[in-house]
Amino acid sequence: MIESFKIGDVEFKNRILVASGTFGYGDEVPDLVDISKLGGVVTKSLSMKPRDGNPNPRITETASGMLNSIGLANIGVQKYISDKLPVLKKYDTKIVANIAASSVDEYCKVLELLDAQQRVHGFEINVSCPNVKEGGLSFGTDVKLVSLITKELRQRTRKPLIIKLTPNVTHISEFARACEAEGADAVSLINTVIGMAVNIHKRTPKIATTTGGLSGPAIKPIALAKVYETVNAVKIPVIGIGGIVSWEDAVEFFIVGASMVQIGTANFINPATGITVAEGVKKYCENNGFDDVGRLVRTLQTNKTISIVDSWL
Amino acid sequence: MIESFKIGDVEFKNRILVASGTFGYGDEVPDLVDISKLGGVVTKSLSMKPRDGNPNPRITETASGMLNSIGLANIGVQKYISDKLPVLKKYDTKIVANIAASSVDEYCKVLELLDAQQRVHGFEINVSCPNVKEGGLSFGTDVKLVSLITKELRQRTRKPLIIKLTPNVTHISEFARACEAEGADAVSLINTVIGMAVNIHKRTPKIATTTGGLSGPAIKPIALAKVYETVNAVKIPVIGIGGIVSWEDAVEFFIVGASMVQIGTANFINPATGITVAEGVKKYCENNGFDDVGRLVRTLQTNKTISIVDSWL
Amino acid sequence: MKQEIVPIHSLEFLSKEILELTFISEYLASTAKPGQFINIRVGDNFPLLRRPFSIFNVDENRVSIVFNVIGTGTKVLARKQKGETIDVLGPCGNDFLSFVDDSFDTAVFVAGGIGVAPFRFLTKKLYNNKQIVTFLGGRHKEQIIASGLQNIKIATDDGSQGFKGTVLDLIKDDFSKNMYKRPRFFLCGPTRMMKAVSEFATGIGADCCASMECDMACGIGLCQGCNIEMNGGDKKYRLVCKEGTIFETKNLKF
Amino acid sequence: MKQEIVPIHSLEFLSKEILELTFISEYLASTAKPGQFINIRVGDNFPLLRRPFSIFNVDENRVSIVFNVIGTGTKVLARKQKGETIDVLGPCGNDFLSFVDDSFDTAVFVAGGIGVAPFRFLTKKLYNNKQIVTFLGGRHKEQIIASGLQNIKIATDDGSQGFKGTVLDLIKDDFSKNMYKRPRFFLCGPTRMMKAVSEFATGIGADCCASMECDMACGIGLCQGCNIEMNGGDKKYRLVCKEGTIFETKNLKF
Ligand SMILES: Cc1cc2nc3c(=O)[nH]c(=O)nc-3n(C[C@H](O)[C@H](O)[C@H](O)COP(=O)(O)OP(=O)(O)OC[C@H]3O[C@@H](n4cnc5c(N)ncnc54)[C@H](O)[C@@H]3O)c2cc1C
Ligand SMILES: Cc1cc2nc3c(=O)[nH]c(=O)nc-3n(C[C@H](O)[C@H](O)[C@H](O)COP(=O)(O)OP(=O)(O)OC[C@H]3O[C@@H](n4cnc5c(N)ncnc54)[C@H](O)[C@@H]3O)c2cc1C
Ligand SMILES: Cc1cc2nc3c(=O)[nH]c(=O)nc-3n(C[C@H](O)[C@H](O)[C@H](O)COP(=O)(O)O)c2cc1C
Ligand SMILES: Cc1cc2nc3c(=O)[nH]c(=O)nc-3n(C[C@H](O)[C@H](O)[C@H](O)COP(=O)(O)O)c2cc1C
Ligand code: FES
Ligand code: FES
Repeated sequence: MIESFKIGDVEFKNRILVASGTFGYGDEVPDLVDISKLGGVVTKSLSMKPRDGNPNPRITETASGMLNSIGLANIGVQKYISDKLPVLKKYDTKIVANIAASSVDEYCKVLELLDAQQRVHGFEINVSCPNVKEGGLSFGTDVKLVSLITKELRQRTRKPLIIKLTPNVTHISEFARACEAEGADAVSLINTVIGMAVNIHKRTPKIATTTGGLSGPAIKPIALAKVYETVNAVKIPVIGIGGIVSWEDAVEFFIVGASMVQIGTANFINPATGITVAEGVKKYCENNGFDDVGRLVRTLQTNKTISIVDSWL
Repeated sequence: MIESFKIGDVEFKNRILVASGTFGYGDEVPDLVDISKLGGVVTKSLSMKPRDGNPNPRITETASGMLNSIGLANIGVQKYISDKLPVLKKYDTKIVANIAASSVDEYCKVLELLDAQQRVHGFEINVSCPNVKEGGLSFGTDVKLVSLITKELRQRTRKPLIIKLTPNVTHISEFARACEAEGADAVSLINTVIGMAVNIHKRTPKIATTTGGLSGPAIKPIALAKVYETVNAVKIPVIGIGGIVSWEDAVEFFIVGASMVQIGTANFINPATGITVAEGVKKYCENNGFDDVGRLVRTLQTNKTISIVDSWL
Repeated sequence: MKQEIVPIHSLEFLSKEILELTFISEYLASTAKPGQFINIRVGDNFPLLRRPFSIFNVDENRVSIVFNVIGTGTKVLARKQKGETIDVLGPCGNDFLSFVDDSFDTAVFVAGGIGVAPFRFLTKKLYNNKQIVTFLGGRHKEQIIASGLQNIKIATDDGSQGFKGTVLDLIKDDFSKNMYKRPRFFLCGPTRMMKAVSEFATGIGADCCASMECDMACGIGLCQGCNIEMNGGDKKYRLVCKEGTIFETKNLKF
Repeated sequence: MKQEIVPIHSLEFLSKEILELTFISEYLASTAKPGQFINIRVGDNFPLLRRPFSIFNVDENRVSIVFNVIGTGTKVLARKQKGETIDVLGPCGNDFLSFVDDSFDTAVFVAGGIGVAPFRFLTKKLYNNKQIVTFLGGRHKEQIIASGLQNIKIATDDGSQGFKGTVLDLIKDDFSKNMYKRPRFFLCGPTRMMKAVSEFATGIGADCCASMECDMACGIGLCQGCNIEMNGGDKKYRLVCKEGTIFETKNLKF
């Protein structure tokens, strides 16, 4: 059974990663999870300077999901390099550094610092950050900016470059195409969906920033549809993220066309979800005659008799 | 306690409506629900010709939600006028006719036929329909088309004209502004969110059309955020829809700024949800010193110290 | 049709796999007819949608359903306790007795697996002048629930009870040996089984109706989610929950 | 720290409102310390996130928590049965004993409502040479759980048990009458109560630590959702689940 997958020159031992912001820097739960069994760990988003993050409350539960606005609290790229990377040496898994920034320049600088680190195997770029120049509008909703960021970063690294797309746009495939055109090795999706919840006793938002990012099983159907749209638009690998809590969920993403998947919110419930997902996917492939998980990718059989024009909701 | 609300010249006895496509034409459940206790009934989307709708399977359950692609199965506007409207005479509630079409011209024709009917009190325009001219791209994702539809329909009716917006766009408030500019009396949101689910045994989509519309509690946070964005952009009333199953949910929408709400998927579980919501909202207002439900609208207190630029997720 | 919160009277295993849940409802006990179903809210929050179940039995003010634990909803149901309440909505759908006219002498009941559910109640209520023969199919014997039925013939895939093979094989075998006067078929079970048996029935010139299964969001005609394709006629689709669940199989595009 | 599926030993009402859930775990029984919490997956699918609960008692291989039914998670917990299993993750957070040093003679425990949870276990494990005085506050007597505590003084809002008034009023009253040698305060309960009592403690020059509550997504430092604002120091925020739940109140920006 072949479980591994290559992006650029980097071989991930399996197709299951843990998602940014849901697994710390990889060293938080050594006694609960053997991270060497994961395809890779995507770090919490790293910015140039350390960030305190947003005020409390930062999270709230919703129906089959949760909202968060952590505010990208992180220790900053320098401290990550000095304090965290050395600890991660002992784990046999790939480290994908996720980068967040508030200017194109900052993206470049953070990437350059990390690119020099052997222990960093690749990059995932979080473009769902407010662009300070544009008064806080998200980079990720402007296809020109996403192109520009991809282009600039591509010039600065030969390691796998993955752009993480936001679902909060009309046509996510446009963004994926732009990333492909500028040389990204892969796109990952989805980041969280903008959402909100209200405390009706206090008549205040349930999280301090009013709106936040929705994640968890509630958004799985949305993520699958966005992945479906994207795999029909680009040739580079698509990494599926959103609401995966079981191996069955991951199999859905592979069938639709994701080449890899990431586990996010589920880590909060069962930190070892990635491992049980990897095992379950493997067994499913065995039982269904796939000798490589890759053969499962994009096996979806759709009803060809239904045209788009007819498919009114 | 004032519960009523006026849009244009039409007074709804309370602010709770049942949503299009989730309550048939209003005559399906007379023994289960006293519809005279509802502010109004929004009909299933009506098109010029009867529509058979999509093949089976049309629905599937997801985490705290469901996907549907009914395909706007409906009896057509003429049969609605001849067979359904007369039956509805006996109910003391407002009838909002929801219109779906595949061309601007069809929207106009259906509206004209219905505008002549005294028993039709207002219109809700479903713009989440495929534009046949544009190869099936949804009208609702093109702000120029939404403007055009609003403008054309406004010229043809003096009854309340509500445009129902799709959430599957980057900035829903742009669309609301366009509707306001062209004279819409209100906007309603959200329609369903594009989603998908996969049967991993057959490796087929769980609904025949591959993707469908996600509704139910799972999307409530998304709907609240879209309503919040919209009430901050327009002065016309905003009707909140999405995942309401309890009066508490409705109160969240009112606090955020919705002037009315609609109950959709919840009708499938408890067809009388609208009535219990209306009663609960009333009691909440009584207990909290609001003598008019309208006073509750937009009472949200947000944390003013957090700027947009700072509100990284 | 009513929505009621009703107390659970009992929950019992009828076999290793199949549970009978009995609850108390004067209303349903007095109005429900064989072949109708009720729509149960199994949990407060989870799963979201109701689950439809055929009415298995009615006894005084007690109504029961049978089910096997296959997914999220039945898992929750299986943990209910006597004294708890459940939220039921019904009776829904058409019923066998109003559906068929009197033009038959032998009622041939064919059930696949849990599709046996409506036949006990139907046996009780069927016109007295009719003969009944009941064919039950299942993967193995724990899927066979024969109580309250008449003239029972059983087929299991593994041969653990009765004939070894499909219920269709059993029917063919049986019909080659026995003569039934003016038979009419009543089917309930997996679609594939019903299609096959329906073809057999048509082949011998017998009328055949079937209670169709389909994912349902509402069960009462509101969502239009439960469409079934018709074989010609004025409408392309009909709603299983409201215009069915019982159809003449000849009208269906299986 | 471990994630375990453990069998439920018992579920009992300690008062009309408060339940004690006891389960069997050798591991937790031998490792958990007073003030730590465990994170329970109360249902398979619903609610989504675990719920944190203070460790109430440890007895041989049995560990228990106390809770009152307020929302979705505790509603599900309250319906568990002996013999069922639950999924627990822990022990989480820091503990009172490692947190405080020896520089006090009287341990002043102050609990509001269900905030009493950690004090029984802490009473059992506290250094022998310390005096204990325990102040319990609640809205009414069904919120007061006094078992296993020492030198108990009770305040209820409605006066249905003990002093009528807030626990702070009671403390003030009591401290005006009694002299406690080198008191150190240990607080657990609603934030507002803890803030008020902490101000009193600071006012009399006593050290004061508190176990802070906060919505948590993970309970183990992964999500960064449980931040609490510090009063100066190197970091603006700390994580309640990992760097707490116990903090010196003087370091907190209440
Ligand atoms: C009119 C009507 C009457 C019904 N009467 C009964 C009845 O009397 N007794 C009864 O037990 N059920 C009956 N059903 C089915 C019932 O409503 C539920 O669908 C079924 O019990 C499973 O519900 P669940 O929530 O446990 O499973 P879900 O979690 O909803 O489904 C589990 C998964 O298993 C799949 N699945 C569903 N059924 C099967 C199957 N048979 N084999 C393999 N996979 C399957 C589904 O695709 C789904 O993905 C009836 C359905 C209808 C429409
Ligand atoms: C470290 C830690 C230890 C804890 N220890 C215990 C413990 O030992 N025993 C215990 O019972 N709980 C304890 N809690 C709280 C517990 O985790 C749950 O939050 C609580 O039991 C409610 O969960 P629920 O799912 O029932 O309610 P939810 O459905 O999550 O919440 C119900 C709603 O009620 C509101 N709410 C929450 N608490 C209150 C309140 N007190 N009054 C009014 N409204 C409220 C919430 O805002 C929410 O909207 C602890 C929490 C933490 C962080
Ligand atoms: C608490 C929390 C923090 C997150 N932080 C980040 C982050 O720092 N950078 C990032 O790119 N995505 C972040 N995400 C998004 C996740 O990586 C993931 O894209 C999203 O949660 C959807 O997947 P899920 O449904 O499996 O959680 C965060 C998500 C959560 C819930
Ligand atoms: C089965 C189903 C059918 C629907 N049909 C229509 C429709 O015909 N026209 C329309 O404008 N919206 C339709 N909707 C969308 C709902 O009116 C509503 O906007 C959406 O479901 C979100 O609300 P909810 O979460 O309360 O269901 C339909 C929704 C469902 C679930
Ligand atoms: S299940 Fe909703 S119409 Fe049949
Ligand atoms: S609850 Fe997740 S970090 Fe504390």
